[in-house]
Parts: sequence; structure tokens; C-alpha cells
Amino acid sequence: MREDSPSSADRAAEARPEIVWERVDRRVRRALVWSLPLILLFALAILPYMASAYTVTLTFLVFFWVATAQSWNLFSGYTGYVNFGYVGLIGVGAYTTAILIGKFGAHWLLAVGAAGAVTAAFGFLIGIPFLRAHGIYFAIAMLGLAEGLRVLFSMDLMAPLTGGGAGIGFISGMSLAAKYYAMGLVALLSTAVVFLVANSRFGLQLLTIREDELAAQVMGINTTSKKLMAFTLCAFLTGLAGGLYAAYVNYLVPATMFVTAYYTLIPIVMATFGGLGTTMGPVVGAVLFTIISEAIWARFVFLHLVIFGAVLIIIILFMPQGIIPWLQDRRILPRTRWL
Amino acid sequence: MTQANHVLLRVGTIVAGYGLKEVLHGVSLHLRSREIVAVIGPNGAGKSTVLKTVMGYLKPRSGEILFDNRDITGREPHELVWLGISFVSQGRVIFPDMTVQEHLDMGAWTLPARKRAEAYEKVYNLFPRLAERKGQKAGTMSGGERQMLSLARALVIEPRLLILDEPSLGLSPKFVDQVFEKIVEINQLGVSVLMVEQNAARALQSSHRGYVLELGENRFEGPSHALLADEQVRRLYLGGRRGLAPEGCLSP
Amino acid sequence: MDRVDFLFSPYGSELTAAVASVIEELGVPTAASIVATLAPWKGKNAKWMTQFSSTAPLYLMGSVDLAIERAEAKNIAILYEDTPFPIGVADGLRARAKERGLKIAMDEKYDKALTDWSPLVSKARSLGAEFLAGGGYYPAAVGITRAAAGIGYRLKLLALVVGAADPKFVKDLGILAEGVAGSDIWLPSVKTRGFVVEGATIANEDFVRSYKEEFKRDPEYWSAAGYGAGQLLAQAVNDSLKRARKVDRNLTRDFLFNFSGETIYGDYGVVKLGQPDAGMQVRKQHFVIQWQKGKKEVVWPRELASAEPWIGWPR
Amino acid sequence: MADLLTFIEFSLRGLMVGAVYALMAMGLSLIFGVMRVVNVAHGEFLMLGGYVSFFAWSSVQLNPIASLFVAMPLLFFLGMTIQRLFIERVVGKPELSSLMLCFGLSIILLQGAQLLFTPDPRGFTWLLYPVRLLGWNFPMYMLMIFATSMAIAFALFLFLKATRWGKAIRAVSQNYEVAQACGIDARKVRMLSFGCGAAMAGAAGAFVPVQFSLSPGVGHEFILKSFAVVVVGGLGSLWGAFLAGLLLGIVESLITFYFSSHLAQLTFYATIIAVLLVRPGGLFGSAEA
Repeated sequence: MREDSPSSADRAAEARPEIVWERVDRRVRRALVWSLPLILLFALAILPYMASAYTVTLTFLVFFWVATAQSWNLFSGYTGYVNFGYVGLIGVGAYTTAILIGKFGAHWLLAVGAAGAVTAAFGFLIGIPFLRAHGIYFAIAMLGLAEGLRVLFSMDLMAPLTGGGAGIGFISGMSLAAKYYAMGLVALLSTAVVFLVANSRFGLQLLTIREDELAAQVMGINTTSKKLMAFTLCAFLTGLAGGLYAAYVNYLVPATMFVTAYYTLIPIVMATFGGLGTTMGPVVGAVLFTIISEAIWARFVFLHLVIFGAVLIIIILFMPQGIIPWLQDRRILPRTRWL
Repeated sequence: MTQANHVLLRVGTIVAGYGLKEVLHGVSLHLRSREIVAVIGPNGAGKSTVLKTVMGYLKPRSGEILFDNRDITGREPHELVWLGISFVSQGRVIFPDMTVQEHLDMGAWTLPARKRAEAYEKVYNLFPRLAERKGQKAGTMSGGERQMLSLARALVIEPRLLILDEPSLGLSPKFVDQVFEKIVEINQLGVSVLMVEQNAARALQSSHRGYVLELGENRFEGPSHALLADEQVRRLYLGGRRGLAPEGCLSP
Repeated sequence: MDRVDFLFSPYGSELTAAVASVIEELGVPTAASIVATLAPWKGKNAKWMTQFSSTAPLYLMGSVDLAIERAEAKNIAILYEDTPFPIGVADGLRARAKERGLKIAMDEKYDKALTDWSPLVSKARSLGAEFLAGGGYYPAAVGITRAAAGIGYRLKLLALVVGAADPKFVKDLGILAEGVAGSDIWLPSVKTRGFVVEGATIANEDFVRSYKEEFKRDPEYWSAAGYGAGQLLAQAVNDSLKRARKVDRNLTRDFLFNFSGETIYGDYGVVKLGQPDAGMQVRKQHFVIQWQKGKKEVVWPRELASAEPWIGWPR
Repeated sequence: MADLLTFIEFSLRGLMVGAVYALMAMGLSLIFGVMRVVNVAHGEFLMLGGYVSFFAWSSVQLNPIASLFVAMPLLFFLGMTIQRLFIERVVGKPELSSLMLCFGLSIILLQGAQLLFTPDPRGFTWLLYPVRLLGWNFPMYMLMIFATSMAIAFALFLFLKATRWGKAIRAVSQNYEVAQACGIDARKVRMLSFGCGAAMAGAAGAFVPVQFSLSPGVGHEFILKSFAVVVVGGLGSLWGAFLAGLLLGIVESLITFYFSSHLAQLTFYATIIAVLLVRPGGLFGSAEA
């Protein structure tokens, strides 16, 4: 549990203004705050024309992890309900795109949009019963759901659409640059949504649920509908990311699409490392971990996941609030709602 | 063991709370050997928090707790049992799936094996109804029976100090009487008792001295009969009831 | 990837399937060396990647012939894991059984999370199957063999992919492995003519000899596949150099799609460019192997056999 | 008649597989009961038990029953150590902490095993011959595993029922504060229970290389099945886990035989979901939650 609520944190920051960041000259700070994001955006925008296909693909993957870490954060980071079946939502999004393009010849734009909508609808429908289960029961139920979807998608019943266990292949018709920009937009959208939620009444209500759901109910918050809204929103963004990811993979097999130890673990670690319930935490986590991952992946295939596991444990035990609030507590970063 | 006037427990200005919320702002009390001390006060006064802090379930932020002149501040609850302190928590939720005998086995945790049989014998003599139901599971017993079982469990070690948190909560009037009679009976066997009670009048009637807490601070203290007779205490904490004659009180 | 002229493909069906589209988009000539699925080629109109290895349906086809001609089995039970490669193997078994008129007593796939095969093996027995074929990966080969032994199932022939060809199989199962048939794509002992490169012929035995000198052990099939694909690509590059005096992607690609011949790995030949399944392997053969006295023997096709097939399992 | 016999045969077969599920789920339930922690890394304890048994067999030909005497103590101490170092710090914290901590442990143990033991599947053959029992052929090893599992399960029940520390475990799981007020050191009890839970998973794991196939990832299938088992049995209820383990073993075997293995797997996951949504406390267990 985070001991400092945002309001008390703000007050603490006012009382002791010796934050490292604030020692920097005011004009320099303002210039940095405006120019850095713009430079970054510009660099990312021209990347496909400047860099190698490898770099573009890697950045595409960073976008994918930003989008998924943000989406996971949006629901689980804010409500405290651990979504262990996250890969199920990615899978539904990915399959929607694959089926629409592969079986019905839809344009990728339509297919990816539909992936968001279908996954949102799916999230809404399963959210109604699933969110009745609390705490650990929700976590276990979601784990069961993801594995159940894997089996369901390989069954004969679904084979006309999903291709069963043999999988479904398709040609997305997207160039690498198109995939890159589209995923970049989804990452940006996810971050924007989390930012808006973080700074709204809705976000505060979600945090109240995380701290004490019973108290939230007593305060008159309809916790069920708030959780459902957050879950549906999370599903929508995940669906978009999953749909575009399908266009990158081009070939979906249930056995390799629904891998909990990968597609659920990684967004969780990234979001938790950056800071659950923060706006920029998942972004920091995703960028950092993709780089670490890429650096050690080639030489130590198994070690790279060991490190993910170890980081998760260290964070939970020693800085459960994540890196951004940790830096804020140490007065290195300012307490601003932009983070 | 110890002489009659010896101070067994001394709680010195403890400050304690949960999370950011401070509940006790410096509560002090003491208890002499063979005394029954009642702590009363309105809801939210921090009565139960005092007991939780004494028992070590909650660590005080400041202040000290001495038992038999030994500093026990911040000790773990299970360590206190070895010193001869027994605690009966509020609400009588004990071990629903364990039998009466198993409760006593657990109560005898700190006793050496050779002393247990004798200890069980004594407790069953004190609570004959439990002796008849050694094999019954606690979950199937009535509220009053469970309260007796809780007391029995706490008495197996023949404690020097028995701490009771709301012993009459939720019991029918018939059982309330029984419980308080039992407490006095236990006290007469030589056990000092510290209890927190919602039923202030009844608690003062069955105790030697009393403390009144309000909003986490000491408000009144003194011999129980004096508190019962005090106009202000009666108005504020005893529902203004008259006729609660101090005659029924235990002599200090 | 932007400045390469040709590629060896990654290991495994799913990885290859995933990179196939990238290869097609970038236009890099590729010989996919270890991939048994048809998915990257079937109906895909591939223009850059050819299949150097063989296809899943070919894996156990030979065992159907063996079961009919030597074991005189009247029917077959096909039992396979529900993932791309085993599905392909089962497709081959099914097609060959129909073609040869072998009755299909059971045709069932199982989920990859299955841990106990005995209900399915018992079902095959209750349906009177004499020839049990299929499988998935290593755990399935061991699991199915164990389950069959555990219920005392007597079969005329038991043929399983891929695990049954693994040397561990005989170590883990001991006597039970005796007589179990499997499929192998390449063995050090198989004779090939090999390529003529710059006047010298490098045949399979030459490859095996040099490998042994270098690494002090027998090469595994993936080493041979890699080497064979290397031979093929080297030839393609030579061809391009001969014609255009430079390494030209289009010329290299044309060679990969048009060449039909042999490398140390065995036959190579793919569906020609422009046809629906372009790039798909059509010539590479599989051998039926069988564990006999702790040794892996080739028992089918007859002309390559190193030993007579044993009929009846368990021994 | 033949149909009925087949039905009984496959029920018995399922019962034998279910015994292994029961062992594992009992450990999971024990840990949950005492410290309200869902040990997501439980499958990895099973996997480690499997490797102990495998190496005991391949190095000194120790049979799986004998290797239990190595696997169980080893897992017991490993469990106690992990509890002391990691789990103890999140007891009583929000479940997000304990769930993610265990998830991290699970990944480390899994990937560590891949580094250490390689991802190769392993197994060995032990007592693999059919024995006639009640008119059916059962593999000898299955009968032995069934009998041993039952013995271990009942040993655990006996330990909890009749020994001082066993009763302390029950006391702490039923009322942690009162147990402390009896003088019981709850931290020691939590260590002990986590050790016992891990040892149960290790015992179940010792049979994996004989009955199934052993690889570092084997825990994943079993943990999911165990979740179904404990959810049906009621988290925290040992009898519930025991009975539900056997029951789901039977159900799995029957559905695999009569329908398909896909449907059998789906049944596990659908069961988890259905039970949690209808009765969050489990079917057999008390409606605690």
C-alpha cells in the first residue's frame, strides 16, 4: 500500500523545496520541459527514414510494450486487481485482426480498429462476472481465462475462424513504417489515456478502490461500475496493441500466442518497475527493459527472463511503489501529475 | 508469589495507532497484583487499542510497558505468554474447526508436557460444562459456550495476568452475568485481570478499580465504587442511570 | 537486414512463419533450413523464401507403406498434438492411408497441455487399432509409448515423430524403445553424391568426416541441414557471379526456385516461382527408422535400409 | 455393461492421476490457509521435486519412492528458506504484493532450471508393466504412485490432527491472533507450513518423471490444474483439496476418453472460472473469502 496519497505528497513537496530538479534554473527547466518531448517526438517521427530496419523494428517493439504496460497499469495499477490473464486480451485483439484480414480480406486499418472494439466488448462482457471475484480469486480466474482461451482457440469448434492448432497466417499489407507509426500512436494514446485517468476524479476513485474497496463503497463509489470501466478501457487499448502485434507476427498459433510467462509477465514487470498508478512509469519501464532484454537476449536466452523475475521480486520487496515514486521520495524528481 | 500490593503491570504514556492515524495519545494505567481493573469509555476511545498495544499486536510509537518490573514494550504477543500473560480477544472467534480439548492443547502451548494433564484437570473443574464436551468443535457451540471456552483456553497456563477484551460483547443478559461471575471467581483464585468493557456499569461492578478513556486519553480513574458514584462519570458514560448502587462493588 | 544478400532461416516452424513476411517484404533470397510446416508457402505465392528442409506430411508417410507391406496392419490410429508441425505430420499419415486404402480406426488430436496419454491410447486399443502413429514432440513420444506399455497394448507397428528419433528415447525407455519406429530426415550413414564445388565433390561422407575431425563427434541433423543449405546458397551465388559478375538478389533467388538436385542433406527441389505453393519443398525424402538392439536403423525405404524392419511391439 | 465397465476403468485410471493433483493442491491450500498467500511458484516446487527424483534415479538408481526421502526434506528446507527470505515480508500485505512476488519467484526458478538442467525433457522407466486389478490392466508404477500418494496425504492429515506443531498450524490458519495469544510463534508456524507445502509439491513432483515427462516448464500445467482443484475444494481446505484433486483426476480422464483432451483441459479452466464466480469460497470449503 502506498502510504502517501497524492495530496499529502504535494503538501510535503511544498514544505521542503530542495528537490534536485528544482535546483536547476527556472528558465532552463521550462525550456527542457517543452523542448525534450518535442525533440523526442520529432526523432521518433523521422526514425523510419533514418535508421535501419532493425532499429525501427526494435522501436516498434518498445511501442508495443509501452502500450501493453500502460494498459495493464491502467486497470491493475490503479485498482490493485492483479490481471494475470492479460495475455488473453492481447490474444483476442491479435486474433481479431488475423481473422478479419486472413479470412475476410479486410483492410488493416479496419481490422486493427475492430480488434480494439472486439477486445473492449470482450473485456466488458467478461468483466461483469469476473470483477465480482475479489483479490486473489480474480487473479486466479484470469489465469484460468487466458489458458482457457488458448484451448478454445485451438478447438475444432473455432477452427473455421482461428485455423485451430495449426494457426492462422495472413498478409497484413502494412509496410514496416506503417506498423511503426500505428503502434507509436497506440502507445501515445495509451499514455494519454492513463494521464487523463490519473488526473481525473475517476482515477482517484480507482485508487480509493485499491487502498480499501469497502471504504470506497461506503464513500458512495459504485466500485463495480468503476472497475468495469477501467477494465473495458484497458481491454480496448490492449486490443489495438494486440491487433497491430498480429500484423507484425503475421502468423498466430494458440500455443505460442497465449504464453503467460511472456506476454503477461513482461508488461507486469515493466509497469511495476516504473511505478504502478503513475503516468510515465510504464514508459520508463518499457524502454529500459526492452534495451536490457535486447542486450542480453542474444547471449543468454534464459537469463533474460531470470532478470525479469529478479527485478520483480526486488521491486516488490524494496521499492513497492516503483522507480518514479521512489525517485520522488528521494526528492530527485518533482511531484507533478505529469509523471 | 508476589505480595498483594506489588504493581504487576505498568503502562506509561503510550502513543499508538494504525497507519497514519494515531489512536492513543499518551495513555497510562497500572494494575496491582490480584486486582481486577476495568477500562471503560465510549466507542472509539481506544480501549481495545490499549490492550492490543499491551499484548504486542500493535507496536507503540512511544511510551513504555512494564510487566513485573520487566520492560515488555514492543515484544511479540507469543513472547508475553511465556511470561504468564493470557489474552482473550474480542468477539470469541476462536478455532472453529478444533475441538474443546484441542483448544486446551493450544492453551497449554507454553507448559512443559508433564504439567499439562494437571492443568487440563483444573480448567475442567472450573468449567464443568466444557468437560462434558471435550470432543465438540468450537464452531458448533453457542456464543456463551464459546466465551467460556475462550476463558478456559486462556487459563490453562494459570496466568498471572488475564487480559480480556470485551468479554460480554454480544452475549445474552443471562450469559453476561455468568461471564462476570466467572471473572470474579477466577480472580479469587489469584489471577489479576485487566478488562476492557462496553458494558461500563457491569464492568465497574465487578472490578476493583477502573479507568475511563476518551479519544485516546485518560479521563478519570479511581476505585470502581467511586467511579460508579461519581455524578459526572455516571452522566457521561453510564447513561445517567441511577440506582447502580456501589454496594454491589468488589471491595478494593 | 537491409544490406544482406541472402539468409539462412531461423530454427523451427513458428519462427520461420513469423519472419516469412519480413523476408518477402524486404526481398531477401532465403533457404529455410529447418522448418517442417507448410504455412509460409501453402497458397502464399512466396517470391523469396524456399523450403530447404522437408515438409511435415513427409515425416511418417513411409511408415504407412511399411505398415501395409511388411506389418500387414489392417488399420491405423492417428494420435497427434494440436500444434502446426504434428498437424502436418498427421495430414501426411491421413492422406497416405486413404491413398493406400488403410482403414483409419481413430483420428484424434490432443491439447499440448495433456500430461496423461493413457485415456487416448486406451481408446485406440478399444477401437482395435493395430498401427499407432503420430505424436508431437519428445514428451509425447515417451508418454504415448509408456501409456501403451502400461496397459499392455500389443501393436503391429508404433511410429512416432520427433521424439522417437532422439537418442535419449532409447536411454529413457530402454527395452520399451526397441521396435518403436520414427522418422529421420538425415543420418551420417546415408550416401549422397553431393555437390561439385570448384571441381571437388563434397558428399555426405566427406562432410561427416570433416565434422568429426573438427568437433570429435557425429554431426546432428541441424548441422547437416545448415551445411547443405550453405552448399545450396553457395551454388546460387556462384551461379549469379557466373552470369552477372556480381551477387544479384534476383539471380540468386531464381536459382533457389529452379534448382533441382542433391546436397549432402539429400534431395532438393521446390515448387517453381509463380505457382500457388511456390517455394514449397517437394523432393526431400524421409526415412523410417527403428530402434533395434539400442541402435537406430534405417528400415524404409527399402533401397536405403540398413536393417530388416521388426514387426510387433513391444518386443 | 461394457460401457459401464469402461466408465469404471477410466474413473479408476483418473483417480490414480488425481492422487498427484491432490498432493500438490494440498500443499497449495496449506500455504494459503496459514498465510493467505497464493503460491504461484508452487508448480516450480513440483518441478524441482521431479529433478531430484530424476537425478536420484539416473545417478544411483534410487527409485522414486526412496527418492521421496531426499526430495521432501530438500523441498521442505528450500520452502522454509524462501518463506523466511521473501514470503514472510509480504504476509499481511495487499495480495498484489504476494501474488507478484510469487510470480517473480516462479519465473526465476523456472528459468534457473532451464539454465541448470537444460530445457530437454527427461524421464525414466520404473515398474512399467501391466498388473491385473479388478479385471483391468493397470501399470504397476501407477498403483505404487497411487498408494504412496495416499500414504503421504494421510500422513499430512495425521500430522495436523495429532501432533503439537500440526495443531499449531491449524490454530494459526483458523485464528492467527488467538494462536499467538496461546504463545505460538506464528512466524515459525508460517515457515513450517510453507516448508510442508513445498514438500508436498516436491512429493508430487517426484512422480512426474515416471508418470509424465519432466521439463523445467512442467510446473505451469500443474499449477493451473491445482488452481482448479483448490478452487473446487475451497482455498485453505485440505480435505477439499484432497477430494477435489481425486475428483478432477477422474473427470479429466473420463472427458479425455469420451470427448477430447481439449474439452478436458477446457473443463479445468472453465471450472476455475465457474466456481469462482458462483461460489468464491469453493464448492466443498466454507464460504470464507
